[in-house]
Amino acid sequence: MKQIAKTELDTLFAAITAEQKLYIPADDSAGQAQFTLWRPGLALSGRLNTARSAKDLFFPQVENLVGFRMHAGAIERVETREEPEDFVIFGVRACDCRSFSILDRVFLSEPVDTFYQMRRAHATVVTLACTRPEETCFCAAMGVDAADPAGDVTCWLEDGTLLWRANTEKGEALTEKLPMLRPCPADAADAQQARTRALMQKLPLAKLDLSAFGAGKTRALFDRPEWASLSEACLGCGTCTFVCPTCQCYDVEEFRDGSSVRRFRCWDSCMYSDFTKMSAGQPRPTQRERFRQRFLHKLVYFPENNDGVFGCVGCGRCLAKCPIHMNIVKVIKTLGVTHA
Amino acid sequence: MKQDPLIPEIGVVTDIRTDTPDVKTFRVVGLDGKKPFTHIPGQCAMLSVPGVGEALFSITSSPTQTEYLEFSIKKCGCVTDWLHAMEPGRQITIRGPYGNGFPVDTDFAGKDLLFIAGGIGLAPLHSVINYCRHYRSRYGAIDIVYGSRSMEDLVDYPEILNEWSREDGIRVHLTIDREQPEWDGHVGFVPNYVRELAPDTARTVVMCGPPVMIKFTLAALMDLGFDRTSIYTTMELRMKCALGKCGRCNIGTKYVCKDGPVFRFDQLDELPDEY
Amino acid sequence: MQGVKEKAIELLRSKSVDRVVGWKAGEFFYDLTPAVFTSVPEVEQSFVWSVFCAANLSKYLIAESRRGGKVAAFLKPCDTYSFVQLVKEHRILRENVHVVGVQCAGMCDMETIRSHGLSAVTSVAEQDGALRVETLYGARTLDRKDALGEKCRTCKSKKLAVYDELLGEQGCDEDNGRFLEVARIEAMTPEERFAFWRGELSRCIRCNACRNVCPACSCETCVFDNPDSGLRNKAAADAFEENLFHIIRAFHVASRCTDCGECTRVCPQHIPLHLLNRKFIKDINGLYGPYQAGADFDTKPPLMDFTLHDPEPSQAAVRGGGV
Amino acid sequence: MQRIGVFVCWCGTNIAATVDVQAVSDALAKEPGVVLSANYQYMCSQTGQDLIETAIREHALTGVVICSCSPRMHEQTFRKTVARAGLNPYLLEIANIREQCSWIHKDRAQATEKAIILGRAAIAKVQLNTPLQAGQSPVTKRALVIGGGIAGIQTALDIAEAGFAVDIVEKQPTIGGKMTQLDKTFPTLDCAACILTPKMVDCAQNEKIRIFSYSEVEAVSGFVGSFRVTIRKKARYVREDVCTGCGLCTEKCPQKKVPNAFNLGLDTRRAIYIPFAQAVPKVAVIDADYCSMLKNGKCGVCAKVCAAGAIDYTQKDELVECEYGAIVAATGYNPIDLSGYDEFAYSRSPDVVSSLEFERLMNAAGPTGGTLLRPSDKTHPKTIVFVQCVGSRCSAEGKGKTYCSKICCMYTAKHAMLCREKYPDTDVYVFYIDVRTPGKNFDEFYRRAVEEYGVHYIKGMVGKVSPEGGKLKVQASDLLDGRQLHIDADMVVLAAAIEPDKSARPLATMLTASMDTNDFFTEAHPKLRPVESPTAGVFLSGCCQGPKDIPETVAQASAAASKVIGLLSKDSIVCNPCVAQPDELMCNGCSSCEKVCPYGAITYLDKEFRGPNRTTLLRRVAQVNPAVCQGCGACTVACPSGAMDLKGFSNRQIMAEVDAICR
Amino acid sequence: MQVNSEWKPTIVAFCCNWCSYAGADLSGTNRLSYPANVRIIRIPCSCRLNPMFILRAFQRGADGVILCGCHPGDCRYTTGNYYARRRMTLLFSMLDYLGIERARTRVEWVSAAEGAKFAATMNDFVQTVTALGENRRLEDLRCKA
Repeated sequence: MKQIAKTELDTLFAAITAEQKLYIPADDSAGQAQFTLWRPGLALSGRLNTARSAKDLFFPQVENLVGFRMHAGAIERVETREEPEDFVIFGVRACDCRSFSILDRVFLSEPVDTFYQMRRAHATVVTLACTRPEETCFCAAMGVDAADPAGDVTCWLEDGTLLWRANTEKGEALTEKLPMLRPCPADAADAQQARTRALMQKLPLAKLDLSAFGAGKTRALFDRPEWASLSEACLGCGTCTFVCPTCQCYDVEEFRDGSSVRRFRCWDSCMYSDFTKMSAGQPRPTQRERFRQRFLHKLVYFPENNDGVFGCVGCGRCLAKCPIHMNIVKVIKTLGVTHA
Repeated sequence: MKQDPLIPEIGVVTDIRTDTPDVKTFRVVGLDGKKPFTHIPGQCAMLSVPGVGEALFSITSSPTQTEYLEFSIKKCGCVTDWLHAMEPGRQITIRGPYGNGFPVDTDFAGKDLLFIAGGIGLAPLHSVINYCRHYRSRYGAIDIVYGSRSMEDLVDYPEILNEWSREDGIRVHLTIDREQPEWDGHVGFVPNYVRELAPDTARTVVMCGPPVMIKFTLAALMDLGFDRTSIYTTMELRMKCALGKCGRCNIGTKYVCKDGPVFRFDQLDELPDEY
Repeated sequence: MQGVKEKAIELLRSKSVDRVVGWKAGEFFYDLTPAVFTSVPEVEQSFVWSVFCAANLSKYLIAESRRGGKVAAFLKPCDTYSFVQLVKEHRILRENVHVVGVQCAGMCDMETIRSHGLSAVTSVAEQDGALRVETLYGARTLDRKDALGEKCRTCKSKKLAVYDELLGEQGCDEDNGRFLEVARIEAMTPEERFAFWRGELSRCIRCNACRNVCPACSCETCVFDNPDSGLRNKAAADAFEENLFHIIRAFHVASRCTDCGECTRVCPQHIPLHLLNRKFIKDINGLYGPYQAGADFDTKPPLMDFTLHDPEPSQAAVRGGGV
Repeated sequence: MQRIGVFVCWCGTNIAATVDVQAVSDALAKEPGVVLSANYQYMCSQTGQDLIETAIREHALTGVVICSCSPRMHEQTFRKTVARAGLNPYLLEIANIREQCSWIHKDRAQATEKAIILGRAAIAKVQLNTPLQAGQSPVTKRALVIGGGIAGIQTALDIAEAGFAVDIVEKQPTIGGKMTQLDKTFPTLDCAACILTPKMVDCAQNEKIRIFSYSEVEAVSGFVGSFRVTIRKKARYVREDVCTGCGLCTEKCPQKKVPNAFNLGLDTRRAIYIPFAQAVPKVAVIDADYCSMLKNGKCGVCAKVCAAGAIDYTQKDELVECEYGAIVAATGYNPIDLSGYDEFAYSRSPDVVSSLEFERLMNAAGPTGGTLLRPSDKTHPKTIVFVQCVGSRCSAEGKGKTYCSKICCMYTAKHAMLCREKYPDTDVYVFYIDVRTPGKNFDEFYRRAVEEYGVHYIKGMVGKVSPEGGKLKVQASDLLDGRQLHIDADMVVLAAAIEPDKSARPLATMLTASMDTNDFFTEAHPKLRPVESPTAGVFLSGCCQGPKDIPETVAQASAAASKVIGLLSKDSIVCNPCVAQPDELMCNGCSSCEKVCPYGAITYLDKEFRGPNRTTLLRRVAQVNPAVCQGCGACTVACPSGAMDLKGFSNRQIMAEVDAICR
Repeated sequence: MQVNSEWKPTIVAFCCNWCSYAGADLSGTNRLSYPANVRIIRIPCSCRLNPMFILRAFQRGADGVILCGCHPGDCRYTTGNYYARRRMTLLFSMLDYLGIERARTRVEWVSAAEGAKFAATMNDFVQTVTALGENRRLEDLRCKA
């Protein structure tokens, strides 16, 4: 365990930036935290978490896959991929850090998505333990310990001091390059962790019961009549999907300018009405089916295919951001009540 | 770095055959003139015309064809319109193979087979049938029931007539929906024809065709006493990645592009009704 | 306002309507969801009328008014303009809707409350015109106006454009300086304006919340979803793509937008989208005379109308901008 | 995939001199979809067209791009060419590389580059062209002539002569127009009434002609072949079918002090009147502004004296709706209002008169019975000053018209000549800027005025006319001699500019016909289509199109008639297939398109659609009447969902052009 | 012109078929020159111009967009240019509001008889846009590279 005074954070960030790119949560012009490329003077946000999730750094909203140049009948493939520089992402909360392992299960399973893989390989994740959770947090219910996040390095901010613990080789390597970090007792974070854990238990959603969900529950949940009322106000926008740290549906589209074509990948949302639309028909014709797909995917399908792991980390972004305040917690609570 | 699975190779369309008024068969090789990849019958590939779009097609040619891949494609939508207007020699992009394919070397081995196809549904079965013909000794009797709207809409008619029908141990049963002057074969819908033929329930059935045909043929097979565990079909849903990642083609926990497109009916019964 | 829930119960109990569109209680005190109630017990159990009923229910009536039977909807003054505009565009079938107008003192917005540095809010209570905000980490008192959403801080009118019955008093037009921010931007240099909008719009994640919540954006198929429009794109791509989306969207709703403010309220990225719509409204008022979309059932929207002596486009910035 | 053929025209050297046509056809050959790219000296020649035809057949082309002159020039030619080869004529696009490229650019490299880009845009567009079928719409075999002056009369007579029914709408109680007020006509000096009134009678007697006198066009809808016109027949309080035109009422009417408009207010008439003796129809009309029966309910003399019982004080305006295949505007002209010309004392002295007033003063049927008398004191004027170009040929900033009114030089010469002939003791001065006499026997006529009749023609402007002691003191300058002139005149005659009738502007709006800034109707082409308006089915006759003298008016009137006859002789006409078309699946039924459609071509229909999960939805969707739609595209922009598109100029086509140009 | 002799802006001119397009033809017939980087797209009426097209042009790299239509009152379709006038007025004002240089967009009424005006307008517009330099604020970056 190492430490550095909070007042020296700039020195720490400058030292990291000297080696590689550094992203930290900083407030944007609308006062929300966003992962932002650090530059001298950029302050660490005081907010609990970023408005957009940390997945953006590994699975950006839009990325080029490949280009084509067309020559009278012939096609020339143009490489558009650029190898990213190494980067450090600082201040990732426990929930978002957990989301990386969920995304890994999708993108790093065969066939491996090399774009994602490449970014993951270049990144060092420095997490930051929570101390003041929001009422919307329910990471504990998803098995996340907000007081002890994973990542290559774990940090705690406590009384003007940043505690730093390298967890992996990558973390160690980064730590070695940061001489300003000074050793401190291994139990320096214990008190804070205990406080946070106690606090987590007091949160309104701490006792969220997930027993009705998980692998094998498709039949029990698929035809529940509550889907209709749950989804009736849904606008079919992509807000929940796009702020979600684990949503990873994407679309492959093309941009053409006559002689050349760029094929790119962009985020897509299963909540969109055209997501599964084909010329032959639409397997999910109304918002009810689309809504059901999103939540069953997180709560049943994903766990079934991934050793029981839920596709949700309890970050609470969708609770805060949904225009009509419909969210996974309401779904869990509504469907969690089994019929008599 | 390894080539990303989303990035296709360039292929050349070396031959285009017109099968029916709206079906053409495209022969595709790589830029090196060789077959782009090897596959299992029932697997698919993503073909695209850059600037127009990418779509998944089942591979029609048998794995035993070592020179090239073939795709029988019905005209319905942007990509297929473009392909249909194409001339031989033009390039497209190709990636694959995708999907699980038929269990030709396991579950099918040693079995009597019944193929049931309607219209363009013959395309994925074509590969299996020719594979079975190539390794004829590994399989028992083969019956093929194939129907379409009219005589003109029968895909691969010459091949069926001149090769399949003439082979020992293969019986071909053709039917068309409505009477036609030049047609002296069976007239009627596939499900009814299957009932008439009343095949042996010990057979392994491979079925592909339009949803209505599947629905009623399945009912016919059930009535005849077939077991759902011995009936296979292949599915099609909207796909973008074909890698089981983009999130479109799942039915419950199964991804059609990765876990399918070939399913047994007992497997489909396990899935929620969303297709 | 007392009596909203009671009115819902009364309407259902007397069978004067088959359904009621209102707000349903959520997990917390603030996360209300628009909902359709069909029975008295449902209403008793979960119908809520509070200072967090900001959602504009008009758009739901497009579908609800076509579902057969009669539907009652609780509409705040601002919502009634959207309602009238949608009736005018033949989207809502007026005869199937019983409009209960509800006077409103402005709705609180949780994102606004959070923006005061308050987190883990557990309750908000009105106390002598101020708001007592309890959080896990202590309590604070906010001025009511500091908790209002943008659309309520700059409320254009407390006058309901339509109602079949009214709870509370009919109000009148208000001037809460809704164009001040537009004027402030107009007064900037072009470089500053460009920088301002790049800063705002580059945060767009193309989640379509603004579009999907907008009562004016009720197209069967949006041009941005239609492959044949040549504009289809769901990606928030480099620079201009999101500008294009927002400019076209603002133009498509220009002279039909009632300034209900929902776009800004729902934007997860806090982009002040209303400033685009208000620019059009300000220009229209300045160039073609005052016009409030949805204020009545017959006036032609200014973009579907003209006079022989309209100002020329070259004069637009001077006259419309009013710098 | 399309199979597009590109044909680059040299247009001799018109294009080839500045554009490297070979380079253009080579470059365009590489564009996607292009299977053939050729160039030739004259694409519009027979050989050129054959080349295109053969290529379409041999290469099974699905689209054709011709890089040549403006589509306004040869689009129709090439559409026919393409159609002859069996291809839909709308699968053709023309890249304008002459008017908009080779003729304006000198740099060969630049012009060539631009030609390639324009060709590329046309290729991009033609990729998306769809075959269009021009619809047919029937032709109502009846014409409407608006205005019953000599122009309208001649047009109507010619149309009727060809065997088609024709209606004349005249806002005055009689047809005849301005020509009825003229005395003699130049250059032959024959009597206007003598040559006009037989034609008026012909109109009345021709069974193919219906005259709506004292009527105005109230509304016009529809389009070429089937216009629907609402005509307001103003109440004349006299039953037209009963009145015998005996004129007894006009003698007995006690209200005598009504200014006589026919004589331009130089004398008076009764409240019930027949404009003049030869009026057609010869039916009395009550001037409601002066009739005390209509105003106060007291009098009723006319009803008492009318033996036929034709008087009907309760008559109301009547609206008649008729269908027409073609409409001719013949709304004529008026002299401008001279009250603004204070320097000539027009408002201050009754002896300063306009030329038309002078006509009346000279006319045997006029207020003075044909004797020239000063309006002020009824004496013979001894010195008369004619001032030309009053309000004509003014600077754009001034109060007058910028154009030449064309007829003033000749009628002034006529007036001067007639004065000298009748009253040889008068001194006649004519002040002119230029004397314009281009017409058959015109200059001879003018020279006779100067040489034989001794009229004093003075090049110069009259600066001021001041009434002083019964005389009109005229200050003028003689530009040739460079001296100031002071003339004590007894009478001053102002050759007032003429302007289109005030009814023309609202009529143009109803007809959707365009006008120039002076409110003259615009012709479809100033040289080649001078009697057609750009709006199909609307034709122009007489001074509503520009100042004309009588022979020119009659010539144009007959020309317009022949165009109308050409149109009416068809049973149906081919419609423009480039019309708006809604995509019902996307239509919101919001009525935005309907609000901006100038033709009322859009209606709505509640239609059933398939919804999700086997449900049925009733939706309001727009319908476009392709026969009514003219293809402006206003609706396509008003439509928020993009459901409305324009065939031939679709959103995707235009965007493809934009993309190709910006690439 | 002294400004950057190398770079030439791309100008898209949307012209009403009935007036300005004919006006452009007339300027050609009269050999009145204007720069070659003005490229004309024929539309049936100024009211056919969807703001989308203008934005699309800018997105795809146009540096200036001009709409030419019939003089108010002279519309072939009676009212088209009146609608176009309102639409463009509001659109241009919005572009201005977003900080996009107003001088890149223009509406000019040019009749079929005004060949000289057409050429003069184009010369002036090209000069104005050239002085402004390349359009960067509305271009889609995907077109580059």
